[in-house]
Amino acid sequence: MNILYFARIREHIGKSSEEVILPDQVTTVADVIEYLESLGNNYQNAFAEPDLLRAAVNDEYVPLDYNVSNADELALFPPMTGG
Amino acid sequence: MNILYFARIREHIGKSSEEVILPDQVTTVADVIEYLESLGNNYQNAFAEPDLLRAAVNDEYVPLDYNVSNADELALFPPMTGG
Amino acid sequence: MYISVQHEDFDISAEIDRLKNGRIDLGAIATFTGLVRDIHGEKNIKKMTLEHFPAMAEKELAKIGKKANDRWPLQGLTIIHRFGELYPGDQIVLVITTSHHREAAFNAAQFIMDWLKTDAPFWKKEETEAGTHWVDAKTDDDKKKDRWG
Amino acid sequence: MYISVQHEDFDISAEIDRLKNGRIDLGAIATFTGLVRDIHGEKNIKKMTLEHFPAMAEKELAKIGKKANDRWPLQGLTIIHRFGELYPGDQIVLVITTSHHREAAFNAAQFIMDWLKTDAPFWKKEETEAGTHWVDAKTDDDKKKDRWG
Repeated sequence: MNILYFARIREHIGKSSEEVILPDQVTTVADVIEYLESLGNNYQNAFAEPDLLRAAVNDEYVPLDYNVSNADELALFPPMTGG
Repeated sequence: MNILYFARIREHIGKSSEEVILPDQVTTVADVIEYLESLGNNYQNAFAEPDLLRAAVNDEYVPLDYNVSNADELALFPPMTGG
Repeated sequence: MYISVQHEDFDISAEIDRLKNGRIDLGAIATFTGLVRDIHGEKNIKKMTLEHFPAMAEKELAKIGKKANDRWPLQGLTIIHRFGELYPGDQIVLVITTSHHREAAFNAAQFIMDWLKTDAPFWKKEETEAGTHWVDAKTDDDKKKDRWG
Repeated sequence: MYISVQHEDFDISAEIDRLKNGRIDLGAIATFTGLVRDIHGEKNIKKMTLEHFPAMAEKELAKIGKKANDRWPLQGLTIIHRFGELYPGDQIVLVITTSHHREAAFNAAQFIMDWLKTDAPFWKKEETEAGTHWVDAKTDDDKKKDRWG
């Protein structure tokens, strides 16, 4: 799965995108986040505040319980501050 | 008293201003209008719809029961359509 | 507060620049422009003539601006109202408000427009193929003004 | 509907002209411009960097524009959002709405701004004397959006 990171989350993780092979038990965005947290402190810091986490799958905003597969592109970012 | 007319009222009366000597019994704007109506049909037509009549004395909007004297400048006009 | 009653057209960017005057502490700028439309009801407008009360017009615009200024935390405002002969597509009126807060800027601009409709001493006359007529004041406009309390 | 996500600055009069496109049937034009302020809280802003999600940004602005268009009788609308490094006094965002009715133009512009604050995929980072920090989303902005139902 291709994953994009933006803003504070990108900075914590230290990259703006990466390719990740999802383990079989991962079915939702929340599962992906939990899996990423197992990869290191930088991910744990990035996702430390679940309230400040937003996601998009294939360029559409989705809730964290949205189902994903390796074929999807996931984006993770904090609440937007546009306008 | 100097009286100014605007818009539809100016057109009915046929002039944009005139000097009028008020009779003694005239004390309010409404009295002035009543007096003017005695001067001819053009005035009666101008003031035929009291709901569509507004006044200013010395460049301030006033209600029709406002007191006036010969020293004041009165303006009479229909409801505004600015903006 | 910049108030102008003029026949000349105005340029919105130039008026915003005048209001900003190089300041960098402005967060939000709202503008409203009223234009002469080519059709009113079902009649084609050929010309719109705006008559005004010269001695009162700028003063009344300033009063309306002051009311808005007293009510919202504005950093500046502009009201320009044209008079004379205008044609479809022409600009009639411009309101610009600026504030730290977008809501204040929006509300103040809308408030000023609502007041201009009923309290600015201007009268619109339309020329159509069927002749000329004075535009009637809308009771709806009184209601819009009155909602501000 | 004209949507643009760009680094370049914009000129409000030129954007209004683009939207008008010579039409003479427009009655009311509302605009809103958001600017970088020199102070946020008590800190002096030296620079504001706007990060964005390129693949989604224009699409999300268009969705917000469509929501406004579905809700009010608009004759046209423009949304321009800048990204990249900006400085105090710089323009960030422009919304233009046009309608026969001033209320529709005002409400649609305000609605679009409220939605942009929470749904446009942009993130603001401020650089002050004390260092750089990401601007926090305001829960207040969610409420402003939610009031539109």
